[in-house]
Amino acid sequence: MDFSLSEEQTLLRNSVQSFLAGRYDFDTRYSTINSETGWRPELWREMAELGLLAAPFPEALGGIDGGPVETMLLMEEFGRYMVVEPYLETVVMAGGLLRDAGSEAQQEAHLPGIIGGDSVWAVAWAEPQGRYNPADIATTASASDGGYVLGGKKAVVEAAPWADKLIVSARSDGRRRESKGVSLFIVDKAAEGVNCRDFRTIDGRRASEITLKDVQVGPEALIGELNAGLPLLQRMLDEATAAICADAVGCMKALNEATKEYTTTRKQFGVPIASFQVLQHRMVDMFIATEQATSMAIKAALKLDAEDAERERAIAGAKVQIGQSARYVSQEAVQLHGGVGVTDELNVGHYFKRLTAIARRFGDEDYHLRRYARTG
Amino acid sequence: MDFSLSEEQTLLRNSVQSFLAGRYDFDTRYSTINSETGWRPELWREMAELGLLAAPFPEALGGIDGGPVETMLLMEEFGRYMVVEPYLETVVMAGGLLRDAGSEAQQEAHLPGIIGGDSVWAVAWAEPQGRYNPADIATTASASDGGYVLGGKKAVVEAAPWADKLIVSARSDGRRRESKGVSLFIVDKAAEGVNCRDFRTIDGRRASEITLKDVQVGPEALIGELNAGLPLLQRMLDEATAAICADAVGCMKALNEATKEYTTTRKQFGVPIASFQVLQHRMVDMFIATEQATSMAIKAALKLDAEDAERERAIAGAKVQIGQSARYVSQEAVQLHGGVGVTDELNVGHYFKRLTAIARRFGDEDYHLRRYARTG
Amino acid sequence: MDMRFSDADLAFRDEVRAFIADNFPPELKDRSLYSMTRDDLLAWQRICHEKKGWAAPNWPKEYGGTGWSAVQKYIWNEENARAGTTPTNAFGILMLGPVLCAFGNEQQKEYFLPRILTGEHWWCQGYSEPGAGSDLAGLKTRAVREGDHYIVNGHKIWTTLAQHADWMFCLVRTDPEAKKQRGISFLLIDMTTPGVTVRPIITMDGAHEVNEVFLENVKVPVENLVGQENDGWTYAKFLLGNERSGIAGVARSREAIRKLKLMAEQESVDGEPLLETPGFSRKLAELEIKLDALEMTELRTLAAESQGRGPGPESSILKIEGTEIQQRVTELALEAVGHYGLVFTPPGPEAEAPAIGPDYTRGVAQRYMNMRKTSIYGGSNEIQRNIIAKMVLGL
Amino acid sequence: MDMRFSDADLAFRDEVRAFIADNFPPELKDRSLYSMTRDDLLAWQRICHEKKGWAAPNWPKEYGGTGWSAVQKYIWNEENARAGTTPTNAFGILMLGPVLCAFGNEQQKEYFLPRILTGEHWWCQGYSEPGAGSDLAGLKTRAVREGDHYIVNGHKIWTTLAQHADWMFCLVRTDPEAKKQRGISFLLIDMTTPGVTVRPIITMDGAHEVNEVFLENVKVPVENLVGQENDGWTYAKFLLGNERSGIAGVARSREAIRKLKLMAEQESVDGEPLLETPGFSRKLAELEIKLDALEMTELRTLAAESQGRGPGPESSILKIEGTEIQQRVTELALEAVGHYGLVFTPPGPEAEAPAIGPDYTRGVAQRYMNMRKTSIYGGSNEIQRNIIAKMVLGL
Repeated sequence: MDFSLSEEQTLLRNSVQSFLAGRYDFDTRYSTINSETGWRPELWREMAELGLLAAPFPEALGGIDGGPVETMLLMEEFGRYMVVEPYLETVVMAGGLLRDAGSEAQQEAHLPGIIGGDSVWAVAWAEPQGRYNPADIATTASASDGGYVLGGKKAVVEAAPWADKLIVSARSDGRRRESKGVSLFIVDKAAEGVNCRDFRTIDGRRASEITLKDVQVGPEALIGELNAGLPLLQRMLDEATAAICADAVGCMKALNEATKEYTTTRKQFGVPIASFQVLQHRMVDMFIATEQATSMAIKAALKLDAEDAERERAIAGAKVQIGQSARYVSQEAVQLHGGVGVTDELNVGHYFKRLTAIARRFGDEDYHLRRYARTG
Repeated sequence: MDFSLSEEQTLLRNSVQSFLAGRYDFDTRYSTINSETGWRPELWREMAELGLLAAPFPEALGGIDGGPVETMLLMEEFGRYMVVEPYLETVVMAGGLLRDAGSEAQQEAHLPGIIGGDSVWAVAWAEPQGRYNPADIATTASASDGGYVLGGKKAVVEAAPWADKLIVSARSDGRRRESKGVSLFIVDKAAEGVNCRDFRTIDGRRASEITLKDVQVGPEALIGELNAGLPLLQRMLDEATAAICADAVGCMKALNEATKEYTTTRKQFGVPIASFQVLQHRMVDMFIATEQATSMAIKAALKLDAEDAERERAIAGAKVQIGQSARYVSQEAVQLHGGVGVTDELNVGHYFKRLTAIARRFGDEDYHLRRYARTG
Repeated sequence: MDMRFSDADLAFRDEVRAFIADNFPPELKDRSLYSMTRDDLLAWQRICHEKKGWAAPNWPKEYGGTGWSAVQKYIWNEENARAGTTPTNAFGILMLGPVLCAFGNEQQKEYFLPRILTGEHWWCQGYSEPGAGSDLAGLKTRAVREGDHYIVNGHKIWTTLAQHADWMFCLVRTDPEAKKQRGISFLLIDMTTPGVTVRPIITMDGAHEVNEVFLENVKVPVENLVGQENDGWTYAKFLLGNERSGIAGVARSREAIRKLKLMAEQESVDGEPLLETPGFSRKLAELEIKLDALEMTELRTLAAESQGRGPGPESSILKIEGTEIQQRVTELALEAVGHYGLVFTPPGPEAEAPAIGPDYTRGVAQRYMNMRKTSIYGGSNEIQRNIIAKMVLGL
Repeated sequence: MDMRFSDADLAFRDEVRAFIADNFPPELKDRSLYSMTRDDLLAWQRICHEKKGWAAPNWPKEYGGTGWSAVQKYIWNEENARAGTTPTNAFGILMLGPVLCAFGNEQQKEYFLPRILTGEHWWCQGYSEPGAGSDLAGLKTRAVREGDHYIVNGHKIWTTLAQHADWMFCLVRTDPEAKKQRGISFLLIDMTTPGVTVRPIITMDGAHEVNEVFLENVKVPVENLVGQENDGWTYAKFLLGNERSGIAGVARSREAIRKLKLMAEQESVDGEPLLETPGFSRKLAELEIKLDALEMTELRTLAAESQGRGPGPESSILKIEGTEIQQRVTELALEAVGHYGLVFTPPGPEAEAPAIGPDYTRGVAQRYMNMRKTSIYGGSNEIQRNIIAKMVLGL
């Protein structure tokens, strides 16, 4: 039993820390998220050069052989700086699917682009009627011309406005919400019939509502076996969930530091407000909530390779804990900051929004509570 | 709109207050609940003489024409002093059923005994398998000899050890949990086949597990119509619920006073512990919880005569609020008292137990939350 | 004890309800305050004023108010909330008006009160300062008497809708030597006076609702002093008392819950309406019970007030519970809309485009963010707890 | 990063598990501590001592302890909790033993340590006083040196199981002039000394678990002073540090939840097992997740400790969260048993009679009451928050 980092992991963390410290101050981020594009492609390329986009891939595929712990380390730092670039979508989600289930041909065709920072991906798994259930899919895939034709609607596809490639889940067989019959396809965003309505998300990122109308893909677009995509999707969503749990931990730690800094500086009634015992105890509860979230985020990462039920339970438990901690810490941080806490001019409100977004990505508290109870 | 008391109501409250102030100090109560019998029949007789046992009955039946507000006033004071005598069971529950649904003959036969303090009643409505659902009845009543034969098991019948009469709910028709087919019977506790196992309750009172084996009752034992007892029972349980809500309010107010008294007297680190802001805010939250409980207890009393759905919703909402407030106030009062709060030698622990008991009588939070949601 | 309204009050309620139904412009219903123009915001007040003389529910009749009883004011608020009308302009009508009625001189009353009623003057409130949040008495804005004028220098913050304002009522320090709460005066400042600068503060929901107001050598005629110099704290406290009434917002929360239920009926979880899932329905029931309790507590306060016992510091309960409920409703709405809670709709042209998800998802995330302010403003909920601890519990 | 135990630790776990299975007397399983006799309470310790030399998991080997690593101690605690064995006698083994090992003189070690191991001596703790709850340093019990003795006068309270005790380790004030935490000494008092009186305190669950101890001109030989006169505070802090480890009680809570689930499977709500009702299963899941998080936090602390970083003030988290979970389990159990939560089973003969309701309902209400103490003792949870605020957050 050992929760310390290896030398390589420490190096990785240090390098991403110093990378972000120099490039991701509040003002730079602020102007980025308010710009036309909303992200920094040039920074993405620098991240590729630094090897960050290669982290979770085996050396044989051009990666650096990192695992869930490496992803956790990176995501925590991304959380701390509220990085908007699509690491989660491109590297963890799409990259993870290709790594785990892609054919050799698919890996050869696509991983170099991801690792090299040349290609941005987004995963279109959710649908308007389906809430958080990845099996609740109305998008269809029918065999056609040796390939498939896709049709349907995908909801809130994060990072899609920046992407050139999509992975789309569709029902090739079975009824809505049935486990079998889900398949995953690689779709060129520029393909005919792909229609995106782009919008901003509350945490300063971009997403799209995507309509697919008679989108033709070739047989090489299918990831894994036909009709057997749901377990792949679920496994990948769990990995993504573990990753944003670490992201949330980074946000919460930063918020706690900001709150301490503010309350020890800000004076009212002639003394720093941190001297009020009520605020002290509330900051202690914020600290405890963050520690418990940290524990569960670590557990989630370390259980990603366990068998299905154990993995699901660890992920569900972590997401519930992170949801509760994020809610408490973000609301209290704003409250303890008072008026300035609700402005757009201070990082506190931005962390608040980021944590609010994370709390509902890949399923909210209720969704994961039910999942946890089911595996109990 | 007016929440002030009438002159008569004020008089009633004053009289019960001075009655209890002189007779119900902590030590007297303590030795009573630890005595063999566990209550004070002589005090009961004094309560009768004072007219308290006549409160909720019409003048025509020998009462003083009080309504839910009078019951609320009395119960709040009983709560404040943690009165163990069976006012709720005898007067509110059994008396209320006889008043609302008893035949003239039943009223003439039994109400004078109740009002005069000569007869103590208990209502056996709950069953081991039925939890809080009064329709979940396995006890049976079959026609026999012009009357009925009862058989079954009744759970935690409060005040039964002190009672000479019981009102028993039984299924005369229909399936378990069906609304129709429940009937109510007056049963002499001394009747053959009635077997009581007596025990103490956590709040210093007494109750019995009652087994009924071939208990024969006459036709005059039936209250109301055959098979139509459930609405009567439910209405009565709502009235009883409103009454213990007021009881709980009395307990909470007393606990808040005790906590204030203790924290302003007790010194630590050289100052009264009430000067610590954390404890102040927690006492404020105890105060708010008590005020909200008070509001809902009043609403419950005032809605008892509304039509069924409105009444049920008000009662269910009140019971949920009282349950939450009682839990918070009782736990915090003990915590703020520290070690002495958990001893049997101080009233705080006794209020804690009383509130704990009230929180689950006539249905706990979950039961009433479901009921509230159903009527929404 | 009786929780029903009197027949006269019920008749009044019917009159109010009918008046609203007949006169409130439907296109203004439930519009977000900060996406409305100044004229939009004033439209309903003007209709009330012109048709009924009902613009100022809390002013005495002699000054053009309604002279309503506490119960009538309550009913008015309830019915407006239920119907989703534009809220009464708080600063002119609810706050300054009563102060002028009580403490203003004749010229001030004559000049300002009618202009508040017609909406000719839009008022904003210059209380908070960057250095003094809940500690209002620590304010630093200085007013120095020079002849017929005060010269005002200072910096106000959180000034709601100051971008629309013609006038600002303002707390300034006139005696820097006096102890904290003494030496403060209550000044009326024309926003067009040279030296007054308004800077928008954008809040995290993207709204321009509050501002900073910089005052640089602003010349304010002495006749714009309300009451006595250095006695401003008295008027400020009087005003804060008024601000707190109605803060429970019971009817608005009730209405918000009704809409929340409509949303939750349309959202589904694995084919079952969200509204009927045990987790959500439980949270909803808990919230409604909290609101039921608050409503009864407010009615008890109101009944006491009707009998001449003014709303005491217990009204801090209404602030605390009321704002917690308002926040909770928006939080459950955010939960209800699922993925679409991530959609950010900035104010401006995009706000008019079709919603990204179902119509009811529009602006849900923004409302959640916006409501965070409620436990901070008007005396933070921490300050309210301090008040109860001291004034009610005597700790 | 790796949350798995090493192979050696896993082998140790198997050994412990087998030893417990083979040797723990089944009739003592899960018995309530305060319905057990002194011999019952010591039985398991004696078995461990005689068969394995495992009576003192936290003593160095040279004094008859096990010399186990932090992970081994953790495993030992876990396995015992899982099996429901009688908890280790806290006062002799866990508290005093390490103090004597570290600060006692040779005679004290030689005389007392073996008698603690065999259970010949039962120890109790004389720390708390009526005037000083969480403010331990305010203690008033006086010890005045007269020749070869101290004469001790004072009043101790909350003395757990003093009714069984042969000896008490006790904090006394030896220098009344010194500042609070100086001038305190650590004395060992024979409970049979004239002037020692034990008065039971009955707690609200009806149990006789704690006592008051009155000390009236008690003559204590100077050789019963531990360490240096006036340095007792050092030893007391050392001891409190030991007391806190293991306070998370994860394995015991896990076991309690397992039993709670069995109850909730048997209880039914309108025909459905309570365990499967959405309300209850939700609360249970929330509790289990809280426990999962605490377990991980404890493992992180443990891993840090194994690498030589001692458990810092962060261990206050374990106290706070651990006790809240322990309390919550008993609260849910009380909810689970429905009406039978009203049954009070006083200690004594009645406790041996058949349960009033189903067997699993026995004592459920008492456990709920009894657990209230956990957030009060061992430094109240408020004090723990103060510690974190000061020592960890630096506020």
